[in-house]
Amino acid sequence: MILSFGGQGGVTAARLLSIAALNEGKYAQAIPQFGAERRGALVRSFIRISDRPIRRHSSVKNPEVIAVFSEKILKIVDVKANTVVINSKQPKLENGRVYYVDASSIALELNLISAGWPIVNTAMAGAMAKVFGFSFESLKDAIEQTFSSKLAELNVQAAKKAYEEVKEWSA
Amino acid sequence: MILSFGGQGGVTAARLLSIAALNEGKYAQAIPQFGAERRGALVRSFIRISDRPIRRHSSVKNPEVIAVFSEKILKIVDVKANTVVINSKQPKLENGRVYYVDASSIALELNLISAGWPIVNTAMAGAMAKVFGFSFESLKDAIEQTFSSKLAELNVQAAKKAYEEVKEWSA
Amino acid sequence: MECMIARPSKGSAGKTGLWRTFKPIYDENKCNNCLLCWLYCPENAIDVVDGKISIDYDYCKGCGVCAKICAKKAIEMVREDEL
Amino acid sequence: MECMIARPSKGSAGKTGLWRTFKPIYDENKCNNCLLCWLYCPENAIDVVDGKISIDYDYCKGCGVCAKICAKKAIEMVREDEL
Amino acid sequence: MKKVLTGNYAVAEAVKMARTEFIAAYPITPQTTIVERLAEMVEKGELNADFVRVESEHSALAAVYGASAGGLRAFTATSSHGLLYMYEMCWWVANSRLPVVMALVTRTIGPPWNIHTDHTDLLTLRDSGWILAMSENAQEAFDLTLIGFKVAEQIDLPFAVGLDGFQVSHTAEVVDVPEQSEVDEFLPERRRNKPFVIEPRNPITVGGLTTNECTMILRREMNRDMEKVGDLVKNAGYVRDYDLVERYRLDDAEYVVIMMGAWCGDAKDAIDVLRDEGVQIGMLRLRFVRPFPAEEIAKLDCKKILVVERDCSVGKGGIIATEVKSVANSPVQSVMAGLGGVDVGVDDFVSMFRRFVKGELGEWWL
Amino acid sequence: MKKVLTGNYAVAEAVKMARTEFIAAYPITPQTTIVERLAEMVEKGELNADFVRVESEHSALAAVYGASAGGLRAFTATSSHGLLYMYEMCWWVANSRLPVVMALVTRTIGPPWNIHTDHTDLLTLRDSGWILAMSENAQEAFDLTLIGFKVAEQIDLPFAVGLDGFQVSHTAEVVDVPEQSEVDEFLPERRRNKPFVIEPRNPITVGGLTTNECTMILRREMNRDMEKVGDLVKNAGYVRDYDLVERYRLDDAEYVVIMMGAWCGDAKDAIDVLRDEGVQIGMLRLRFVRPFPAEEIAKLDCKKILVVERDCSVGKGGIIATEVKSVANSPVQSVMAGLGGVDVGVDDFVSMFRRFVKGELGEWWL
Amino acid sequence: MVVVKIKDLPKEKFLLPGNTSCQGCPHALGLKSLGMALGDDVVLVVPAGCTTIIAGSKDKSSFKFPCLHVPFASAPAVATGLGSAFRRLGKKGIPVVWMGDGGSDIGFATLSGACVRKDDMIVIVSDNEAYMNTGIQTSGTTFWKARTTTSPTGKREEKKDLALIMLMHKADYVATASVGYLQDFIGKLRKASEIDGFRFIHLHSPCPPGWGFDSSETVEMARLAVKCGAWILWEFDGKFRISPMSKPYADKSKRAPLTEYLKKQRRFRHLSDEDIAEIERRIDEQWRVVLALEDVF
Amino acid sequence: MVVVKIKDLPKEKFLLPGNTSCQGCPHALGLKSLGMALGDDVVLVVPAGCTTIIAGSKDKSSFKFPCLHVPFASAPAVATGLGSAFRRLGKKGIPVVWMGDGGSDIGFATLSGACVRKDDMIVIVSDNEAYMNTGIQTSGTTFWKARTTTSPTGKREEKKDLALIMLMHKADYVATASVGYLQDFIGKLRKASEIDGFRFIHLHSPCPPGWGFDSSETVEMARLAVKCGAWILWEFDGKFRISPMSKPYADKSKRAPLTEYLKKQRRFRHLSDEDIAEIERRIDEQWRVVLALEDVF
Ligand SMILES: Cc1ncc(C[n+]2csc(CCOP(=O)(O)OP(=O)(O)O)c2C)c(N)n1
Ligand SMILES: Cc1ncc(C[n+]2csc(CCOP(=O)(O)OP(=O)(O)O)c2C)c(N)n1
Ligand code: SF4
Ligand code: SF4
Ligand code: SF4
Ligand code: SF4
Ligand code: SF4
Ligand code: SF4
Ligand SMILES: [Mg+2]
Ligand SMILES: [Mg+2]
Repeated sequence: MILSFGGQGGVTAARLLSIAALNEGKYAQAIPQFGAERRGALVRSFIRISDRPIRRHSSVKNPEVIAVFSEKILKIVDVKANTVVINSKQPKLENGRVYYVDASSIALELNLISAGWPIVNTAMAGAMAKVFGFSFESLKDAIEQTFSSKLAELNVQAAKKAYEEVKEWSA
Repeated sequence: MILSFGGQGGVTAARLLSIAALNEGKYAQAIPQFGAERRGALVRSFIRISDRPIRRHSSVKNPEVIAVFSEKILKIVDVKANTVVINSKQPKLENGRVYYVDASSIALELNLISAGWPIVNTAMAGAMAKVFGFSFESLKDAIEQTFSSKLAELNVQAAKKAYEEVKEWSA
Repeated sequence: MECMIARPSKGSAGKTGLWRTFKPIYDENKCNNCLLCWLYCPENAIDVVDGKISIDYDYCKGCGVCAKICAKKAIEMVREDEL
Repeated sequence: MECMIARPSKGSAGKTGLWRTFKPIYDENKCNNCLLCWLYCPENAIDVVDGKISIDYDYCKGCGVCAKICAKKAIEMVREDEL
Repeated sequence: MKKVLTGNYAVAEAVKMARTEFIAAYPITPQTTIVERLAEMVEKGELNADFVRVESEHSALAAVYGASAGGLRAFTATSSHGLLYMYEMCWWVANSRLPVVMALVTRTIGPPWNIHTDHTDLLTLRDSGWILAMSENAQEAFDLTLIGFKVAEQIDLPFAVGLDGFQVSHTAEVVDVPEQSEVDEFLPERRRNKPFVIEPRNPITVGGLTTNECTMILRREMNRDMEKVGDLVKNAGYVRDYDLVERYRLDDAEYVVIMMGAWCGDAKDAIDVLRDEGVQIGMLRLRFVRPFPAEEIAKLDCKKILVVERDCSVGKGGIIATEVKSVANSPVQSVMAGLGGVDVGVDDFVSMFRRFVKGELGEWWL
Repeated sequence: MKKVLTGNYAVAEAVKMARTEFIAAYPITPQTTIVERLAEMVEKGELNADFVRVESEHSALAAVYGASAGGLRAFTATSSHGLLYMYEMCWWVANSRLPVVMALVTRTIGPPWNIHTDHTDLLTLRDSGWILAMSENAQEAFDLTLIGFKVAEQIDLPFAVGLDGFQVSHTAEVVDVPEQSEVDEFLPERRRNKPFVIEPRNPITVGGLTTNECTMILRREMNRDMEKVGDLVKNAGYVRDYDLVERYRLDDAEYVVIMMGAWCGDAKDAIDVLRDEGVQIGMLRLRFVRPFPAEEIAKLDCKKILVVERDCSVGKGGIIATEVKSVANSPVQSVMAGLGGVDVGVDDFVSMFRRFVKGELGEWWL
Repeated sequence: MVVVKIKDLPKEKFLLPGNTSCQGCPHALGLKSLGMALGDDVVLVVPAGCTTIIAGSKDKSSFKFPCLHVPFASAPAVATGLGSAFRRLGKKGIPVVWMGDGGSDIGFATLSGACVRKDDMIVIVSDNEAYMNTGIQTSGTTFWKARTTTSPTGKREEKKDLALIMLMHKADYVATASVGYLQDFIGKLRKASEIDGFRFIHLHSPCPPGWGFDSSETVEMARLAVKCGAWILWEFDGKFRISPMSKPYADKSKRAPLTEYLKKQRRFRHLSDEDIAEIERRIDEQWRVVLALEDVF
Repeated sequence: MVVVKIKDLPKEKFLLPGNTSCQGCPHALGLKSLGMALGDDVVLVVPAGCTTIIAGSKDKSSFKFPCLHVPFASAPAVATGLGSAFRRLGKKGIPVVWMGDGGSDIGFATLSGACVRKDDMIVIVSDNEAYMNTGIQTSGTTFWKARTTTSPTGKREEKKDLALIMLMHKADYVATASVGYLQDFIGKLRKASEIDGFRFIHLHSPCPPGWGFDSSETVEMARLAVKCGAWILWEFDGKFRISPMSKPYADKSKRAPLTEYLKKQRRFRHLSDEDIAEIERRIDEQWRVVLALEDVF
């Protein structure tokens, strides 16, 4: 599950990871939150990954991995899962495994900004791909399929950076 | 069955006779030709009269009585029934029983004209009421229910005249 | 499907000449061949034959438009049953 | 039927203050009480209290309209995470 | 008092006697004379109602929806393409639980253009939450319109009164019309406050987004309430008793015919003919399609059932037959007949029923 | 080639690969992304078609009707209220026997406004003469769109491809997309001359008044032709084989579940769970509602059948259950679930099926 | 302005005699003119209305053009699709929507949509000022105070001015016409056919049974409407112009007496003198507007 | 013209904070102004659109007026019914239809019908120049050349001029307004509420996500549209007048540069210089027409 604010690109991240999963020879599903999105409101997106074709289409109830695109989300959602990947310099979070990466800074550095928001989706996708054990190439290809060539390059950089920088947190 | 040209008032005649039948303590149905009428085109209207409530709603297939509102109709329709009532001075028609009345002249005399056509419906209704064995009062009441008071009077006169003048034809 | 498809036919409503109460009678002598009656006959029941008009009584409904429009009074409406 | 009927409630979308990236900070001293910010706040999140304005941060979405419209620059937008 | 009225005029008369307050309708053959008659009544002051000459059926039912939401007793009428054009509004009204009454003069859906009766149009409403009645004659069209207002307002579901185009709508028949005082007693002035009233200074919002569960609960409630309609009709307290079905010579019937609408009269005459020949045949006439009289059908204990209907669900067959089969405990045969207004009279029924009894009847009667 | 596509994008891709010539559609959630994607394809020159930004769904299907009558391969897409708004045109197109294809992204009918899936909208077409398919996932949405054009043009009936709103329409999944050359071979360029083409200087008039008998014959022909659709689907010659139904672990099944749409995947997972427990349960999935796979259902020889459906005919109950009961030779239980988009997942199905087997299941699952 | 001479008009008939139109039917006049003007380039799209009936029945069509019957509200959208087919398949022809004023009520969104898109078609609203086919009910264009079966004491709202509304839609061509002046109408049709895009003609069509006058007077009634100034003929083809047949009546003193027009019609028989004065006032106002528009567009 | 002073405006809120509107939402500005102008006389009728979402969900309404949600194409007709109920039951209140430009596409026949009948209501079309709720698709009022998801290379048709079209419908009151000038809008609402019959306001509503500009610039964008002359504020209450806020821009030299307005919006980023010149030409033409209409009406 990806938790993001509208405008941060959670849905796109889920799609990128599904394509990456396909590139890894797996089956995948990317499920956006069903309903009307508003810029700024909390959005949940889901990814299912499996070695076999995925048949079910119901919502994901107990996600194994939760990606948190903004620390502010922790104020409104009680995040609990096997694994959490968070956009943070220093996650303040009690959970089994926690991976973190400063996706906002990566995005800002590369000037990936829209309406004041750093667009952290590709950076976070990079971090998640790493956590999922995907090769970076799989994700890179997904980004290149999805974005126009100019944008793709920047986003590949962001993903790459996050892929490399993401770390497990140990308090 | 009433055969008339659109504008001659066949449908109204059928309704008048149904009300008259009700006044006679009978049950009745007046069925207009189902479909689009055009002024000038041939129109078929039906009346069913019975001592018991009438249940059926299908079209009338073998009418016992046919009323012919204009002699010109004989050119296009092959009129055959137990009894025929025709608007004519001198009917040229082979049939079992034929009654005739000069309804056009009655209407013209009373100035019952619309768009060049003599409106023969009440006169013909008068003739038919007589043939059906209705009292004139039953028909008079029906006319008075149906038309505004001014028109009613003229139409009662027309009906009355026809009621009195209708005769069986013997060639 | 065929029964939902119709093709051009005169008299789709039958011989509409039977609808007439009045009949237009044409007087060639009064006519100046202006063709207004031809242009304005709603039924398209007037033909132009050698510059003269000709009424198709099979279909003419007797509306009287032609008689009204004729400045030359070359068409007269006469009651059918008086013919 | 009841569940198809809604009644007036602040925060029908929750505490929309959380949507903010930038926060409007009001400087009473610069303000001339023109109330334009109050009139133009799309969220209706500005109240007038004793002629002064007061921003309801529970709901202010940080759109920045108030800051833009204030001729006195009495409202400044500041990044939330820099607060 | 006995009057000679067409089915359409009978409906208009009933709408007037119900002291309907709001009417919006759009002309379409063969419904038009209802609207014309009502317009005349309103303009002559015989009926104190607002009559709106809308520009389409969608707007007709939208206006009626607004009026009903605002608390008025409201009516519309249509046919065929008109119904299809207001179809979205039909669902909206039902799901809003507003007690609107509509006369539906049945007519075939085109192309080809065809103004004659057939019941497919009425049946497009069968899922939507409308109570669906189908009258056999002008008398029933009158009675069911009045009962419609009563029941709709009791249970908060809209009510459609079907009547066969031309065969009932335009056929003048003898109708027994009650006194206004009787109607007033049966149908008191409507000052609704349920399920809701939209009015100034009462700040409720109706129909907006909700949870998925809420939607589902609402549908379940509609379905549950629909099941109560049978009893409401039975106990309506109208001058004549009514029921979801009519039983004709059914007591000892080995063969049961299920039908609805105007041609049932012809079929009854045909049943009399067969009875005279010693065939134990009878009819269960559906006066309502919704709620579906499942119990009455399940109770039938006979050799076989014949469903004769004026509709076809393309790719499945007779619509009523499908529903009857889903609940009947006797074998069911389906016949589609009279589509597009094809005339089916007493003689047809006599031979149809004979063949049915002999087991020689096909699925299409043409 | 395998791609990750949402159901909606899969449909758009299929429409493109079918070399569709005319598209008119109106936005409505959750169908909108189909239209957007097609607009993009046309403007980018990936698809050589006319794309018309109509002002309503009624006009969308009207324009598609005109284009198809003029001889073009034409497509539209809609959902819920959009479908209801074009409802009149739906009947018109079917009765005109034009091979139009439409994607129907299922969505609940309001009020309350609700954008989530439920199959009531699709089922409003079940009488009208449309071939009605319902896909389980993006792959089927893709495949059935292509098969739709083929079959529709063979039999001259319009074809609607259903896909569950959001669950299929917006879920990105792996879809195996054939080569354009394969599609071209499967679906040759359409230059129709049947049932008719409207073109200048060919003075035919179509759809006008006829006899009642003509109307009835046309309906009978539609019904007859609809019965041929099963074979056409089976023999379509598409890269994958298709059938009106899917049989899942059915061979030895004592308990059979009948369902359609996206949630069948969850239900299959649940069936696997029960199978592991030793329960002999399987699924007959309806891939088509029209024609109704009556034979396949009649052939089921099992202890009991469970119909789980996302719809309700108010006053009658489950729509599919009614139809199944009308043809089944085993006892049928009906459950209405997931209306208004209420989520029903594997766990729900596991417990639902267990209760069904034990005979402890009610009619509503909520 | 295209000048049309009677003698030059083609003799081929596209509306065939012996159809179901009533005696003196204005639609029939319009349809025959359409054939004379555009001949077999025409593909008719006909929504429900009297013309549905006039078109024929069973296997017999009254038209020598192709004709597609369509649902009441759908005609311009259907024409959009047809036009696309003709263009893509390289067939020369014009989709011509022939609809009644009723069709322009229920189908006004459709009409407006096609116009805003500038879709390729000619739309003719043959305006007999009521729903005639269903038996004379009030429409948006029914004349103020006219009696119909749904307005038995006279309509209370003003006649909807379709042509000016379409002008404000920025249609590529807009004109008013009258069955009283068929040469003018034919000329406008020909002009319209030379322009690309969305073309609209509002045709005034007095209907004998619907308005209550003798079938012989259709043309006269149509002309009276123009002569008394109640119906103004104009044309916009990039430039707005009052048509020659109407031009004289800009001068009020040249107009025929209004009562002559009104009193001949049963639907107006109940009008009071004040009603007539009010109608006159409105006609004057309409002239003021139309004359001013000549300067604006 | 009713003059509205900020200080005199009521403090009661009819649009409640914490609703689902996006940051900088123009509908939100319009709706709060509606509350200030007419308060609890308002009964809202809302067809599908962004406002459906803004209105709230479950048991929570964002409005302090009553609000009835209705199908997309139906709103004015529903208001007709409601108005009848208020009148018959003696309840003081005004049915106010609040709809998007999309609602005026699909519902144009409904709108036109209610107007022609002069039914008692105020209709406000809050025009953000696209179908926003479904994700920015082209509508009839989308600006020429603007990019939307269904016109990814820019719309090819001209913006539909709703207000002038309603003027030609002879509505009882017609005005244009803008969320950039709320006092003007509030004044127009109050004026409209004093007139009987059918009243129509076309409100210009720049939408940050839909047009692609920062949420802080909604008001500025709306004002720029007026200042560059692309949106003209006017009012017809029996007499046609250009509103004071627009008056100066009749003089072209006083107008803000058009590029300032266009270049700030993502939907226009692809415009060529010729495109901009063409837009300017059209704006000049529109001014010519509107100024001329001031003399006509
Ligand atoms: C959706 C729908 N509603 C109503 C009708 C019924 N109807 C058929 S023709 C007609 C009136 C036509 O009036 P108009 O367009 O003015 O044409 P006219 O008959 O006057 O030539 C109506 C209401 C219909 N066919 N479809
Ligand atoms: C009959 C029908 N078609 C389509 C829709 C889907 N729909 C809902 S809102 C909307 C667009 C609304 O656009 P607009 O009216 O401009 O309002 P906005 O969202 O821009 O405020 C559409 C197409 C619907 N609800 N009903
Ligand atoms: S209108 Fe008269 S003068 Fe002219 S051609 Fe006809 S008959 Fe001759
Ligand atoms: S009377 Fe009428 S139909 Fe006959 S020729 Fe003259 S104009 Fe034509
Ligand atoms: S930032 Fe926006 S929401 Fe917040 S107070 Fe200012 S105008 Fe209102
Ligand atoms: S706009 Fe600025 S000056 Fe005016 S009240 Fe607001 S903060 Fe004060
Ligand atoms: S009613 Fe009028 S318009 Fe219709 S066919 Fe008859 S004359 Fe023509
Ligand atoms: S999309 Fe635009 S109009 Fe819609 S809620 Fe957001 S800001 Fe408001
Ligand atoms: Mg008309
Ligand atoms: Mg909009």
